[in-house]
Amino acid sequence: MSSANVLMPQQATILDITEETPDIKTLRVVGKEGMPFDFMPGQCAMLSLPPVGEAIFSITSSPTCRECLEFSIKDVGNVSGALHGLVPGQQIGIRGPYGNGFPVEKMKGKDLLFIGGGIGLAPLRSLIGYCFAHREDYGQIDIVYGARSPADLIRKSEVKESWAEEPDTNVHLTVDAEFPDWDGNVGFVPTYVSELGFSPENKIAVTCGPPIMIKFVLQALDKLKFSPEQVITTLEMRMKCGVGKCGRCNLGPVYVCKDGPVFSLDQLNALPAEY
Amino acid sequence: MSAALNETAAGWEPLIVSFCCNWCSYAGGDLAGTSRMSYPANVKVIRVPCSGRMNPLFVLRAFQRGADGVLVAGCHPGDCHYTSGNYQSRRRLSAFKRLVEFAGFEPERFEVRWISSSEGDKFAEEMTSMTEKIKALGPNRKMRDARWQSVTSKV
Amino acid sequence: MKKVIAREKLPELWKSLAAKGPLFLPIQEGPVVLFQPWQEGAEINLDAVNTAVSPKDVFLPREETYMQYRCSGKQLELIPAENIEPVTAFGVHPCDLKAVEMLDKVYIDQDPPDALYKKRRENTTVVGLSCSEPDPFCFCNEFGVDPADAPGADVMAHLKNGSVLLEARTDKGKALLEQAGDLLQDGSKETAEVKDVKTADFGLNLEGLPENLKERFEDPVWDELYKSCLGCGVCTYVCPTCYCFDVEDFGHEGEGQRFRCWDSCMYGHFTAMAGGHNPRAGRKERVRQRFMHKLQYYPEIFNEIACVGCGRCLRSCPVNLDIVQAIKALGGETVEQR
Amino acid sequence: MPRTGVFICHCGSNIAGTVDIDKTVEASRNFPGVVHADEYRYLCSEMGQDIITKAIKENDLDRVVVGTCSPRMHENTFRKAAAEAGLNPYLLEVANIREHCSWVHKDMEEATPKAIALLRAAAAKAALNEALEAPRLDVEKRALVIGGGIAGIQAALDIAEAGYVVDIVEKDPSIGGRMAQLEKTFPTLDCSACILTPKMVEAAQHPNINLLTYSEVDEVKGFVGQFDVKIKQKARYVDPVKCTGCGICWEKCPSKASSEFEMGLAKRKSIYVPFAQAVPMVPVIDRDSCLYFRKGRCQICEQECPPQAIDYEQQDEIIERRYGAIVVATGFDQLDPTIYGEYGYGQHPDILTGLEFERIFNASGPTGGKVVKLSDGKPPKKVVFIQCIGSRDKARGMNYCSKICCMYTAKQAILLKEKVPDAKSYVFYIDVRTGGKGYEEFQRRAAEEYDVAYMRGQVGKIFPEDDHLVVRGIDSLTNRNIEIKADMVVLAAATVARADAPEVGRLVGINSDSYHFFNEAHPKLKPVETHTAGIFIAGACQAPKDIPETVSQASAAAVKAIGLLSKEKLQGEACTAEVIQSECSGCLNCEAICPYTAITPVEIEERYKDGVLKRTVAEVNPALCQGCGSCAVTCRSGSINLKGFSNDQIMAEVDAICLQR
Amino acid sequence: MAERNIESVNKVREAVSQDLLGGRIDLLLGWEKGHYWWQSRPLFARSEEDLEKLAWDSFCAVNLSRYLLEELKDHDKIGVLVKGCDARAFNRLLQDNMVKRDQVILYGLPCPGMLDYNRLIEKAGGALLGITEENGRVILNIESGEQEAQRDDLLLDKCKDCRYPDPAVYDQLLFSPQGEKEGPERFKTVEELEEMSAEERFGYWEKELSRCLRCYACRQACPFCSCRECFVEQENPRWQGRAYQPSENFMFHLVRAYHGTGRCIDCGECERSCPVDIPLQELNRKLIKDINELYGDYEAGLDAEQEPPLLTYRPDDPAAFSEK
Repeated sequence: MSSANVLMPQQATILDITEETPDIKTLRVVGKEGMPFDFMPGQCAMLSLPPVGEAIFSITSSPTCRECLEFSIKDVGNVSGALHGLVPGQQIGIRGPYGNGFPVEKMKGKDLLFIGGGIGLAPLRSLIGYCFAHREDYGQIDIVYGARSPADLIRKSEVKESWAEEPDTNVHLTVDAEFPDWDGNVGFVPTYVSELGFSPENKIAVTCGPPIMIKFVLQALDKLKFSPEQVITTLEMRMKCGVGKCGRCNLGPVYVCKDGPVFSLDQLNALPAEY
Repeated sequence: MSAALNETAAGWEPLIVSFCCNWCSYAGGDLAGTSRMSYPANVKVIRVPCSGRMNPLFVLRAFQRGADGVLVAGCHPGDCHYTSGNYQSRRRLSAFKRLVEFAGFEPERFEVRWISSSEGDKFAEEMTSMTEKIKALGPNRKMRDARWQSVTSKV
Repeated sequence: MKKVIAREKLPELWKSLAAKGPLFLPIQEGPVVLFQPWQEGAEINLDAVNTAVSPKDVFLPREETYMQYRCSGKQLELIPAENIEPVTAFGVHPCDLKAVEMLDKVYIDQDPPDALYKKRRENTTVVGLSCSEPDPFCFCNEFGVDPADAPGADVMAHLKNGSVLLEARTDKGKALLEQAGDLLQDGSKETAEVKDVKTADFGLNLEGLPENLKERFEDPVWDELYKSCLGCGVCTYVCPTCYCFDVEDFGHEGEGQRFRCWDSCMYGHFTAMAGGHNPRAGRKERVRQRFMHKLQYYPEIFNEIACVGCGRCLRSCPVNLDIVQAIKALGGETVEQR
Repeated sequence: MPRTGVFICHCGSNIAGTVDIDKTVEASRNFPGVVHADEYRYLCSEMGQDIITKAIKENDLDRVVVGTCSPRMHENTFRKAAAEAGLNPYLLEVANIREHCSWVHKDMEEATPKAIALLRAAAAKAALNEALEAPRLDVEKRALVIGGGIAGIQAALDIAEAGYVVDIVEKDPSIGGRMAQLEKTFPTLDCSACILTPKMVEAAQHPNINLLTYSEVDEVKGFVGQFDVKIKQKARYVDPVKCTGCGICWEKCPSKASSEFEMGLAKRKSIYVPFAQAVPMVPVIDRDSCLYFRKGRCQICEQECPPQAIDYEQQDEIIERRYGAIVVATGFDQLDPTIYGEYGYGQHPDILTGLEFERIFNASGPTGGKVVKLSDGKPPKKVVFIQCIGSRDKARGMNYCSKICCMYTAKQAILLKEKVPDAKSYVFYIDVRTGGKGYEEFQRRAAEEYDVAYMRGQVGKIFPEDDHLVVRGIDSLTNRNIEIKADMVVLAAATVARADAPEVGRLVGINSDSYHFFNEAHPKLKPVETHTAGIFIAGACQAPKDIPETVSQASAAAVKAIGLLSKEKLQGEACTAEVIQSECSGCLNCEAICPYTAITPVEIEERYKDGVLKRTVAEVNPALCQGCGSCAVTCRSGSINLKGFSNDQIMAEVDAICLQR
Repeated sequence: MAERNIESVNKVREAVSQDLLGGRIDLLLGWEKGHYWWQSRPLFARSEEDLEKLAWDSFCAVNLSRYLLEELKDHDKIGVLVKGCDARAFNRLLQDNMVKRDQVILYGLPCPGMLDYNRLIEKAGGALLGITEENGRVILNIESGEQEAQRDDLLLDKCKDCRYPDPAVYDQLLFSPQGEKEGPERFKTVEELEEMSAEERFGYWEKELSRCLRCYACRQACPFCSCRECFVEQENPRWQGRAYQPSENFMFHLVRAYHGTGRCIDCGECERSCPVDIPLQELNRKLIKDINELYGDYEAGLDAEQEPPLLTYRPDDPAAFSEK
């Protein structure tokens, strides 16, 4: 229906809420009739809770999950804070999907290196799930995931248990400092990536996390001789419309909501660094 | 109860929001209660620590949301629990009162009174007289957000 | 179809048009002229070349409620609440109409279309008005706008001595003239007294500017140009080609509404993220964004500079930091010589 | 979303009689965030509190709203109950549906919707409540008494006896105050000095008391338990350690000035002790009249002083000390009746005020205790006393009654008769007020046994004629004009606040009434407390009082101070202001208006471009902040907010109240 | 062309160039000409070449002091050309702790009042080519020749009743003072509005404020609006909604004015900056007038040492409400 107002959300319901970390919760959301919409990994959706408002979040569940959409949300503002306070059964508004998503076609046949930090795992998780579901299309999968502390790692059991069990898959966890009962690696994600020393050959690296982590991961990958075309990341910006009109999220002529949020490093290098 | 109905019907009842300082006027209100004095239920009190806490923006918000009158009550000059709060609010609220009147509000819509903790009678009298004055003036439309009104009419 | 109406008969025409739906036209509001809905007794000013704020309001209202919500317990009801009726915009000058066409590209042509804008646009009959005298601030000539003609108008109006010539260009336009019935007289033999309207000549060289600016995001020009900017939103709000908006809710936990309203890229909060990070944190970044958007980003996508030379920013910027300043600075004149 | 529980109290029928409890509970269930609603007959009872604690635990409530009596009544009770369930007590809000609702509105139809509105507002506010912690503050175990009159002396002695160190600050060279100026005291006629001086000496010798005479309080900062006080000890030009009080200096001193102690009726030397029993018996040099200071020569006192205690180089000294409690006992002044021209005060030496007449009786006074006219040294035979000079005079002076004049006039009339047996006294009065033990009997004695003629009426004019004073008045009972040819007129001038009372009030941070008498915190129940915690008042600085009343009030103030000093820690204010420094522009308007000097500038560093920028912002000391919130109003950007009464909480209350019309 | 008054520009340039080129100041805030002869815009001069552009004519209305807020982050010492109102603005910033006196050198320019282009056009009645000024008169060059007018009739609104055209604070005064003025009509409009009934007044303001675009030019141009975050943008609480409802218009404008109580220096930059000509200064002047009436004469910005009226009180202050 072309005459539908793109800003108009549809009704959705929260199935349940899990506390991931002290400031991150995962919401499982379902539409009026099952899935609110189809989407690809890396795409986002606007969640709204009047009268607090609307905010955009990346979808963390895999498109292959047909039961619901999942959002891992960090409490940083009014909308995210309000969403944190909800209880199962609460209805909210949802619209989307927005953005380009990860280039899953281009990634076919490649080895994949996922590098995530903290809440940055959210969009990666969607892609990782997708790749597992289409396991035959992709080669070796390495997942490097880190956070400040063990308590700040999200989807811990899934990452540790299910992902690590997948064929041809290695999971490398790290935290910033020593913690009791933590027997994994200790150190920042970029350092760990360097230490693990991945070969760029036939590989695509996808990274998502706090800006400062991304900055150093990109440096680390560069040292490992990954070319910019081989590195993919996603951006976060303030957005109101999601459809490239409200004017907030552009990097030069490119609108992150519409043309992003997924960019390869070479694409990003060609754009004004206004993020 | 529909606000819209209330206002068109003959029995329109005004809403008066009163901000009372904790130490004098709110206590004066308590005394009015313990003395079983009576005043109209149109008045609803919000407790603030001091009349010096009274931000004029609260008054404007009340008008936006449908208050027909706003009454700020504090300790008599010299009696402020915090020494100078009411002296400060006297200046602020005097300037502000003149400003809202300049904007076209009737002087009765926004009032300030000094009511001590021992003046239960004065509390009741002021609340009554404020209500009567506002009743005489009729509903306040100025600055009332029409959108909020459409919302409240359905509550 | 051409019709003529005596100038003194215009009020009757407006009244009859207004009876059928909202009629927007330049109205003298105290010291300024604004494009506003006609009301009995309104003081229409067709002689003002430029309204203080552009008529984009007609198509992209400064405030537009599109949803209502009701909550009760865990239930949330979301109800579309658009209210778009047929309107007439009378007296839109060529520059402003050209600007609307630029908005069309963003709001209609670019996928997905904005249904609210599109509907309004389709529901609006535009009566264009040729310019007979330029305002000192006008410089539409620089952008190839013909002050005598607004090609996109449904009806083109020309002020003549004592009368107004109305020429229908589209079916919507014809319908409008037909509706007016006896108020209009046949004008098939009339011709517009086309004047050669010369607007200010700043000697701008726009050729290749967008392409040239592509590499100038980090240009030192920006370090100087922004300095006088006060950080207000005058330029964006008066500008006919600015179209940014915000979305906000109004109401309480029980019910309320959601609306969109104009916003400005000149405001710090425009891009501030919930966590506190702001990609365009300073005035420099914001000034650059605005001018780059007009001169590079928009042209990059839509192949034309997003300025029509209406001159509103020249008139209204409190510190005269207008697009001509910017173009000149970027075009290798004043600032670059430092 | 919070998880709020609403509890509504019937208060027997006090609330339930006018508020439909069921309806109210039902309505509460629909408030945003409310997950539980309940009611009970008496919520403040043990059982009632149990209901709250249980519900908090069972329903995992994180906010509580109680619809009960005034928060001034039971807020603490319910906060404690909430705390018992492990909830921070400040997450509880009270909706006052009794005093502000059920008791003042006539029926259910009126009171029920209002109760719902008040509850809705409380729930809206509670949703934004934050867990708060009241600071625990230290108590400095030392008290300051300002004023060394009988009130100050008594308070200091009591506090000292309880084992705490007390400093008395007295602005005159000696303690003693007004009582030292009196001859005898009513109604027992015991000698004022005889009962006062032992107390003065006791105070001076008490190991826990420090006398800081000829000193003034310069600055008071801080708050209850920790007042930081600067005391200016004025230079005496006499070393108190060396001085033996022998008196040679003032004997030899060649220059004189008018004696303050003698109300200007006599002279004293430039180096002097104000009166013979002064404590400490250390003289001061009055720079204004001293020849050495005026003209640079003389120095006789220095030459004559046996222990060489004179020190012209002495400077004012600032003593800085911390006190846990302060008792203000600064006493009173007598109104200067010059403003009433008709009484001719100041025009004739035989027109005196009551206090001046008091000195005439005194053996060490200007006449050596002989009751004589100052004009000719002859004993007065006819003395007219006029009451209420400036008191109870709406039109021209104070509305209040000076309280002591009726009694001291009776006393002076009796004393006069005893000293000058053939003297006749006339008293013009409005009313004779003799409330007090033995007072009425005393006054009757004056009238009946001492032949004092009481005339209800007013005096219109006094003027000298020949060798006497003509007093013209009206007897208001008979409406007759009266004219008395008197030898002497005594004006019972009003008891007024000290001239520097407003300044003292400002310094210590207590307020006063329109006559500048300091205000007690509550006229009935907190007569010695002030609105500023830790500061107490005693004596005539609060209102006119006689000696017994003053002494009892002083002891009461002392008890309050002792109670405070005996505490290990004090609970500070939890609802204090807080600065959001990233938004604060550093204009410091908040600092300017803060009555507690709780706000100070502080420099912070912020990232700017590639470097760091230093800038000034405001900072609140939560121990000093008393939570008035005036700063939050002064701050235009809302960068300073008051916890517990924050901008968004009050706005939420407004929104909620306006929802329910 | 407008008479550029070469002599006075040179005098200004002479005064500042020594300091700028000698390194006593790092930046000079002045004016340069804009596209049109009737526009003078801010100049940020750092070199001799920059100083060539310096303008000082009858169109230097922009209040430069406000730029100090940003520029002092990047410069140690700044020179500012200050008219009467600019100097009061500087004092305002000083009182708000936004600047330090020793960071700034003020070059005082006694101000004859700035001209209003719209008034000039109106007077000319058609195309206006330029003006020349002499002795309080303005000669308008119009197509058909010349037309003469009194300068006072052509002033900007903000300058019409200026009482203090001379800088109240400066390090160097560049011309001889104009002297204090009466400003007899300063409160005329306020008084006219006061005469109206409450209904009429409300109608007046509702109409005037309905034009508000929420562009915040009034705020951004204002020397008393120095908050880092305006109440308008605050999220918790949301004092100000973004909608263009009459209620929100009043909220913004009443609060903006109220925040200037005892602080507004009456420079009129708010009104001059307003693209839709809302008479904002009347709201400010109402508060000035009332504060003067209630709490004694106070001219914000004249004396940085004098306590602003809302930051102090007297126990015997009068009130605008009954205190019985």
